Amino acid sequence: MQDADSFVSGDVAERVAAETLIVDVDGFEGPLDLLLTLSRTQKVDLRKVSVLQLAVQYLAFVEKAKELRIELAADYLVMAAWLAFLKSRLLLPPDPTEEGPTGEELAAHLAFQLERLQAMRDVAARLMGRDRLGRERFVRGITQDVTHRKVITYTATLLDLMQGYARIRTKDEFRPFVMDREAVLTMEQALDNLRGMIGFAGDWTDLISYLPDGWSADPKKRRSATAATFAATLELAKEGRIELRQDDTFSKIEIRKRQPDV
Amino acid sequence: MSENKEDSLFEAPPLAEQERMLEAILFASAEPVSLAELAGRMPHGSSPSEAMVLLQKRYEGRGVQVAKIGQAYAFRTAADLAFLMRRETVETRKLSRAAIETLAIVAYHQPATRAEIEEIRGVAVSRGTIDQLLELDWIRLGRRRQTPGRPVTFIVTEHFLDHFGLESARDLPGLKELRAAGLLENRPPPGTKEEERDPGDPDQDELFEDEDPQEESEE
Amino acid sequence: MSENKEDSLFEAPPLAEQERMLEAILFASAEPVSLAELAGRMPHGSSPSEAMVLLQKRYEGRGVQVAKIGQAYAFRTAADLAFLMRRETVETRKLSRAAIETLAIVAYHQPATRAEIEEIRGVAVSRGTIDQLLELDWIRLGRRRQTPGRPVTFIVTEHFLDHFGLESARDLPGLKELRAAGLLENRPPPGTKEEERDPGDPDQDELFEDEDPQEESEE
Repeated sequence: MQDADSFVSGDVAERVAAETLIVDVDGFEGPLDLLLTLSRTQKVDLRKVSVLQLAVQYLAFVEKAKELRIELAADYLVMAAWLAFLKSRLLLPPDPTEEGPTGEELAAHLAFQLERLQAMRDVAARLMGRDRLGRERFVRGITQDVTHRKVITYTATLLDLMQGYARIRTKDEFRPFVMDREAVLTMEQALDNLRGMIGFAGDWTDLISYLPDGWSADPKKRRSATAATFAATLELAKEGRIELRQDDTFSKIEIRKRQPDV
Repeated sequence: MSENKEDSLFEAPPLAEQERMLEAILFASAEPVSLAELAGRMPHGSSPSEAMVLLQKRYEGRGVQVAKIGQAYAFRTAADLAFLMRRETVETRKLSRAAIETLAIVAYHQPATRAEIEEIRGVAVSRGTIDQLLELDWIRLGRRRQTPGRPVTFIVTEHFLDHFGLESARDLPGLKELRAAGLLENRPPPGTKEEERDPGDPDQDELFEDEDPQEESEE
Repeated sequence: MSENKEDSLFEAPPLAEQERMLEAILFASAEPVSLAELAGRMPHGSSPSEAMVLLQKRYEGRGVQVAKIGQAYAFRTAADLAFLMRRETVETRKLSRAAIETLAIVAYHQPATRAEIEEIRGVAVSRGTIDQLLELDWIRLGRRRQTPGRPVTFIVTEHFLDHFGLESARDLPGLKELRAAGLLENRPPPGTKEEERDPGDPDQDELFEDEDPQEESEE
């Protein structure tokens, strides 16, 4: 905690300093920057800076700015309010019942922030003062680009080749289902075929005899044609145009034109 | 440094120092630098030509050399190290499926026209695929087919045989063998005579031997 | 005999020759070249790190010098010869105070979030400031902080190290003193709940203490 004397004795000087600062208010990068500048007037190591004194300086600055009708940014006023609070905490004896950090803790943190900001400014200056590329140290003026050439070699193994061929041929073997349509008689075709002939089928006739021309020799075609024709007869029977009969299991299926009801 | 500079107003820096300066200037300059220019840039009284002799000697046999280009000087990569400035990345890629299949068809059915390849693959063959195989020197142009339009045919090359470790295209395994190797998983459709499809059969033998492409266009 | 032949095929060039190669490669590039890249460009079996020791020694005190930047190397002119280089001097846009401070904060506190930069400076960081530093390629995005909101962090680049003549972030001027003074700690303001803040920063230790800071920051 600060003793009252030093704070009172510094008062006048600080007010003067604050007035000179006022002119430059736009030059500060926020309240922390201003506080750091104020702290320099204490001419002490930042570790020993009197935060109470600093708070008073800052509040004086804000007061002065108000008098001069200078509009301060909101964060300056927020800082002022906070410092006023801190000041009261630092001046009043600590209330043991009160929650939260003590004034000393808050002050110590503010001092830490100031010291840290100053430290960053110092190292920033050291950094910028180094032998820099393009100022003190220079890169090679005539560079030689590496010519990148990408050589792509394609590989395939005999296995790849064989698998590739097998893939094609396998695909081929699926094809009969499409290609062999020639060997398939559709029900529509069978129906067309039957409809043309049924008018003449007055008597029971074997279904097989209705197979279209050229569909009874080749077993594959015959199978398909028989199935399609049979399905077609069922369709026609449903339509009521023909009658179907089979005497026994596996015996021949016979059809005839439906007889007009007697 | 500033002291150095002041000194130089009255007295030329030692030759060794001048050599350092030359070295730095030549290094950083974007263009070859002439002796006159060097003299202009170096402290008063310097003798760039003398320092240059030292510098050239210093870099003799090094990875970079002081080269005289016209009346100017510059560092240049030593000629024997030029290969370091080229970077070849060899990338091995698998041949695309389309290319493999096209190659396989040519190998099994050669000489094959583009139309035949497309018919067998069931899809169009892109110009790029054929070009790639030609470029790889795995296929080449065979005789033109003596059919309308006289289409070009493709056959496999010696290089192809080499690459795949084959003595001749006839050594390619037939369908039966492919099937035995489990490469053809599907059962043959009923009624297919395996021999018909086997490139090892006598007909196909002819195809590979016969220079006349006519015969083998059935399929 | 045949073994001999094989040996010579895979034998690395003599160290002196490797040194020449290093010299040529580094001379040809304005950008630092990493050991890994050097190894990739030099003949199989070369040991660029060994040859680099020789090369660095050779150029000690010369007009150009081998600079180590992170895990990479580059030739740079000796700083004491800057006065000869007025022609090459790059006029850089003057950085604002905000940019300079932000850069220093990122360098010394990295990885640093925008909130941390703002806390240290006591003012908001304008978008333009960060953008300018990113554009100069002096800072880049690091890993996201594993805290609520997963804020992005900033770290300095290899280009930054190169520009300021630093081998690694560990060589930042005054770093040790700042650490010792506790000025690089992320000290929470009194009264803040501890758990809301980042508990320690393992990333920072990595960046400053690890032997291999480059690798660490890889995403």
